[in-house]
Amino acid sequence: MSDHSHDLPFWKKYIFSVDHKMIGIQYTVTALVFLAIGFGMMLVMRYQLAYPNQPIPVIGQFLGEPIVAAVENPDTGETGYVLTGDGYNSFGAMHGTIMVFLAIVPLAVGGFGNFVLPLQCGAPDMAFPRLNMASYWTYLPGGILMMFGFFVKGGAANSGWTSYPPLATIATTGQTIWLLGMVILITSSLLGSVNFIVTVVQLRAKGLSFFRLPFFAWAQLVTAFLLLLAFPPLEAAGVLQLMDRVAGTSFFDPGGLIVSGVEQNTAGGGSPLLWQHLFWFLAHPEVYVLILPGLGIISEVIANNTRKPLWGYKSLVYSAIFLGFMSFIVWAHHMFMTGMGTTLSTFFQATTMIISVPSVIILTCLIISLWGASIRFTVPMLFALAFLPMFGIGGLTGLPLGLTASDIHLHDTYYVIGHFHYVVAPGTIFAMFAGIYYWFPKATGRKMNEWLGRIHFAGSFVFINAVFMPFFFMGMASVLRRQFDQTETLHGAAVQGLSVMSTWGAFGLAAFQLPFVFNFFWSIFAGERVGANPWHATTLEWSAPSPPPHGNFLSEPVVACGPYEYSVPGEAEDYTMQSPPPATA
Amino acid sequence: MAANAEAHQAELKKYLMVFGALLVLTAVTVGVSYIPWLAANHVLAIAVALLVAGVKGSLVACYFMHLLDERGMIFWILALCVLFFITLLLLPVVTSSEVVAGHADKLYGVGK
Amino acid sequence: MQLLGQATDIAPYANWMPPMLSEHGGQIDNLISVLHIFMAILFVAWGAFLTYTVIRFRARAGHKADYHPVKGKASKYAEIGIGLFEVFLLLGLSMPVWAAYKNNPPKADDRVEVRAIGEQFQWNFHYPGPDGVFGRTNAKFIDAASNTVGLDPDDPAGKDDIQTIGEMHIPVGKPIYVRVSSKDVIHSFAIPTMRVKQDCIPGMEIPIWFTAKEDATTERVKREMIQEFPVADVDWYRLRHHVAVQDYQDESGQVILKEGEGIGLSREAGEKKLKTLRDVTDTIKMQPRNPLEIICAQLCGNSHFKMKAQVFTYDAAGYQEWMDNAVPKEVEIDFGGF
Amino acid sequence: MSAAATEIPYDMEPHPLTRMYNGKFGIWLFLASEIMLFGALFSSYVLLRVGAPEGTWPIIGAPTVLGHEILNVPLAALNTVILISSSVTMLMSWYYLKENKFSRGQFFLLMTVLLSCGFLVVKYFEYNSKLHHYLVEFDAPLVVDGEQVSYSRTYPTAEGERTVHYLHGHITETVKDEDGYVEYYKFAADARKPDHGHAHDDGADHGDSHAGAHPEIELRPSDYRRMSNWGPAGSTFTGIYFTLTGLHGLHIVGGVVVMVYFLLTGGSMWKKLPDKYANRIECTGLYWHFVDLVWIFLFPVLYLL
Ligand code: HEA
Ligand code: HEA
Ligand code: CUA
Ligand SMILES: [Cu+2]
Repeated sequence: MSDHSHDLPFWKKYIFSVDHKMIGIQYTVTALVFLAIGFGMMLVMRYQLAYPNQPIPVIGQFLGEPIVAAVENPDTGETGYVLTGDGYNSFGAMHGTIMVFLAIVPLAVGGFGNFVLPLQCGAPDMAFPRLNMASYWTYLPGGILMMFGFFVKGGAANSGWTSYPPLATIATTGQTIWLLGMVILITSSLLGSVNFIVTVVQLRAKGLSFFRLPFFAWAQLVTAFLLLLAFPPLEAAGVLQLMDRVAGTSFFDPGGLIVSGVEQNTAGGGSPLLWQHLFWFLAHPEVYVLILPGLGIISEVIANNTRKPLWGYKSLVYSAIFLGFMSFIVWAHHMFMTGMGTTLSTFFQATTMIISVPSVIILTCLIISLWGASIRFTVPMLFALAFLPMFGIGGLTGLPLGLTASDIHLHDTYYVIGHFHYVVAPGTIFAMFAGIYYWFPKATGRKMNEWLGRIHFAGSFVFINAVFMPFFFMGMASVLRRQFDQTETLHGAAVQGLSVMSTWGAFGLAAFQLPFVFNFFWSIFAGERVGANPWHATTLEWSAPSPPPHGNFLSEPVVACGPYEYSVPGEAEDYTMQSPPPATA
Repeated sequence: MAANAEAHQAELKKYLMVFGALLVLTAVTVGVSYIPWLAANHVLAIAVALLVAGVKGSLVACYFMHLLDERGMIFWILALCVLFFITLLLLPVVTSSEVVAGHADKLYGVGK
Repeated sequence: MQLLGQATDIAPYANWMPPMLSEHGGQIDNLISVLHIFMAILFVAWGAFLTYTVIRFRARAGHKADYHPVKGKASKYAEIGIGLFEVFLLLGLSMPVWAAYKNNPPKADDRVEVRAIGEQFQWNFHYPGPDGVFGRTNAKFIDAASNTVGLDPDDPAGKDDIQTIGEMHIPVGKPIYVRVSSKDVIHSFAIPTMRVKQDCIPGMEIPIWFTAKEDATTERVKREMIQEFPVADVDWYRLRHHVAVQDYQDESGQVILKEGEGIGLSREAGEKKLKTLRDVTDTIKMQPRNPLEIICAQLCGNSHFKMKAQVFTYDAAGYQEWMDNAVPKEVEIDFGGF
Repeated sequence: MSAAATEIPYDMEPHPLTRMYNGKFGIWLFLASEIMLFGALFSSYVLLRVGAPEGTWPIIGAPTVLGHEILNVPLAALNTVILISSSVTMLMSWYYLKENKFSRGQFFLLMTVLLSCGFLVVKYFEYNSKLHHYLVEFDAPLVVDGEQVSYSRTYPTAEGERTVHYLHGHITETVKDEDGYVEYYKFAADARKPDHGHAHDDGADHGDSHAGAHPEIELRPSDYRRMSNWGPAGSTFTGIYFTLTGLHGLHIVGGVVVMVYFLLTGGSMWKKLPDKYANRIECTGLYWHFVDLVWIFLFPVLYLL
């Protein structure tokens, strides 16, 4: 096969492309759009939370029934649009779903995985390029279908991203759309994960042994296994719930339910807890799917900007594998309050404590990597450095949740919301930003603007803490999650001020994304042109031209050393590439 | 290439033998379910049925899918998968064992 | 094990947590405190290390990175230390607290039993009444107004049963055994001040138990929670669950806020009342309308946030009095045939 | 520009580490995820069954009125044989392709397709008869012309014993009033005795042959508590039966689509890259054997236990 990327018609090159780099970019852009949508929904919700039942300024009128309801201001006679309880729940459920399944996973795995992984393995493409294309083209329709839920009667799914039955079973049509969307998205992920594993295992370049793989590739490999083995149970659960909703079965329905005074005429005999087990069997591994690629990116950026090898590379790898393995046996820590007895809860809180150990090791390795370094404060590095304490906060607050006794007080409060947003927002999202700034030159041949990047970083760092720090205090004060209006309860009203603070934090955070959005698009066309290896990095992707041509490498890469050979004594440069590019390039 | 052809013949024969075994075992499963005393012993019946199914499944996996010849990495991946599979099969135990822990009972009598 | 003493007492929002009014809750608060101190130490130590390294090893002219990894066992010891502390948290605190709480249901002859039944969007309570036996229930007898738990009128045991909506009445100092269940979807029975939480799973009846502290009668708790709010900058919603403990009147002697009156449950009314109050006084003394809320901690529909109920705690005499008044009078039930 | 750099390695020849070419390794990974999919469903099956309220799940030997005795064991046994045979023909197809005998290979592929279609046809008849079979539950015994036609079963429950009255049969006619509401059904009850002994000795599903054993009964909606066919909504058992076999059936359909595609396009690929074509058939075969394997477990679990 020769290089004929230039002869390809537009639609083959940019739309139905089979080139992993194009697919990676498609994933990235689509996921960023979904990220913005998910954030937009949350801004509306945060407005309601700070100013309960006040008309939503500006965009309220565009949201439509049943998300908002029109109310008239008795004093001025103006019509305002306030969020409804159902609208709030729809936005909440869809925020969670979009962020997890349509934004972060596609960005971290579909985007970065696709773009970087084959390059880092020294492969010309993914093992199955057409399957790769199919994966994107199941993801996008799945996502669109999911969003279509807003246009059916009753609005989109509104039973939380966890979709616990029987609430989800008796919910409006949006839930069916949600389930169909999930089944499609899961299929997409499965296609992707098979491709990733085969690529890493079979397509590594000559000399690239497993322990010469960059940590990012390891993280993606473990992630792919999590997707491969944890997603199917949710698919099964989704099929069962679809049957419950569409075919009238009662897998999750014990029978004899009386909804709004009307007895449901079902066969009964099902178990609501079955869903929770199947869901969390997926969803706990899923949270590591959210964080592992992020950890991978952070490791690349840290090694590159400290100009020295990562400390404890092997412990990082073993910890990631152990983390992946353990994540399959902690799921019930989300269910401590379902009435679990002592034996089971003992088991699951013990495994939960055990699983925090590899995370501590990973973080320790990354921090110690800084010792003896020569740290360059590039934009990706700023995000990476901020990631460490932020993930630390998120991870540490997982401990009180993982111990059953303290979980009694904290379960389903904003403490939980605070915990996981610290890991996914200033954690994973920061890692994603780091990755975008870091690999942007590889994808476009141009660098993103440094100063805009710094503004973006500083603003995001301050405001994201303003958004999420109050949540811990709210949680301690027993403000429950998924509350349309927390002032409805005594303890909620007492700390409403924190909620207002969080909302303004969120608006500030939104404002500081503008430099990023501008920078992103502007740099594609007008960013500073840079060569193949602007960061003086060592891993294989930097041996290919920027942007890499069809087939990636100008000559077959042959790897002679480990991934992070920075500042090797006696070398002329402070980096030794795994496979130096041909001199003519 | 004579030896090769012979080997191939043997391979074909092996497949047909496994096929025969599968048919026989199917007959056994069905037949056994008609034995009244066995059928009356619920636990035993389940054990026998699953045992036979297990043997049949292994035959398919080992010979039709050539799992016996796969000593590479996939073997370990499948082992991992089986481990998680077993974890999954523990779900019923996990769900039913303690949640109700003896004290809890049904809210309304079955069928109201 | 009491490491740090009681984290909170009736004092509102010490350690940010709501007042703690149950016997077992102290240990939970204790665990939470220990954990957070541990987390803070770790975070500060790590953070300090991070900051120091980042400053010390910044790139600058003449400074080069060192290829060789740092030697030293500090990190290993730190990791092992964290691991050991987690083991301590687990074995020393969490498991014993949980086990002590969950493994010892109060004896049947020494407890007050209540059934709490969740429903979109209200809490129904069912008491066995003086005879201590719950009457048979059946879905077909459910009536939204008079019989929310579906008591079978033919069952003599149910004759004296008490049903309430949105109100749970309990004595202090005596184990309360709540059997929680649900009519429709999953709810979660949570009393923050008692550190109690239990999901209500339809099709199951799950027991939980707790004991309100001897001195935690509603009356006393309310008194302890009297707070003075500066009217100038307090928001309406901070006050919506409170009532005044004294009269507030303007110069002309007209009462603007009566003792026992709140500022209103809607934003409009509340803000109007606050405005008038600002002319009269700088601070107002208020106490919670009811400090012991039951809230629903599991998403159960569009009014999940409003699904709440009140707990009223009494001393023994008060409880008896409530019970006497609450038991249905014979005449009210038509047993048609008896 | 070297060609080696743009070609995907191990597309045809096995990788030394896994001893598989990419496609085969990929399909095995896919099967691993399928194991988890069906594993979750099996697990749900066990859970639902263990947790089923007394009397709503088949128990071998007990005179149950629901459950495996409503399934047609001989037909399912036939299907088992069909599927196993198709697995073998699939194997043969690959075997002959490897032997370089293209037309024989395609012939056996065609056989596989035909057998799988046979499987689906049998399934269609099975499903169809379930959907036309009804179970009616009453609060009190149903008496017609002085004779009790319903039969009852008593189950121990947490709240004491509970007796349920049943009737099986077919709706022969639905009579509606002017507003389109059902006025009554004409119902042909099966002559099932409550104590008819072992599940299979009446040939299970041949409900039709029993129809008419009782006179047709008129059933008004107010007469019964619940009426449902043996479709998915009928009981948890029929629900899981339809879900499991339905999902399995979808896998069969998917396999058939792929095989038909290869039947149609195999020739041209064979001319260009015979080894690659044989590899594809091998991968398809692996998938197909897996589908067979799932059925091997489904059959006893659903039909016999
Ligand atoms: C990326 C996502 C992610 C990650 C990595 C984690 C990590 C962890 N999570 Fe989290 N979790 C979620 C996402 C995540 N979680 C989500 C989304 C939910 C809610 C779902 C829902 O209900 O909707 C949740 C809910 C959740 C619960 C259920 C709470 C409840 O509902 O009551 C529990 C309970 O055990 C828990 C525990 C943990 C633990 C112990 C870890 C551990 O792995 C953490 C280990 C890490 C550490 C221990 C950090 C180490 C720190 C240091 C070494 C200090 C470093 C300091 C500096 C650098 C300054 N999580
Ligand atoms: C990966 C997961 C993820 C992420 C990233 C986020 C991000 C955020 N979340 Fe989310 N959240 C969830 C997952 C996530 N959330 C889940 C699972 C729930 C539970 C749902 C449920 O209860 O069922 C939840 C619930 C939840 C709640 C609780 C609602 C409730 O209980 O009622 C709140 C409240 O404030 C909240 C806020 C936020 C905010 C302010 C952000 C912000 O951090 C968002 C910041 C976003 C950005 C910084 C994006 C910037 C990027 C762009 C703008 C892209 C630019 C575009 C181009 C270049 C094209 N979230
Ligand atoms: Cu009931 Cu939330
Ligand atoms: Cu978890």
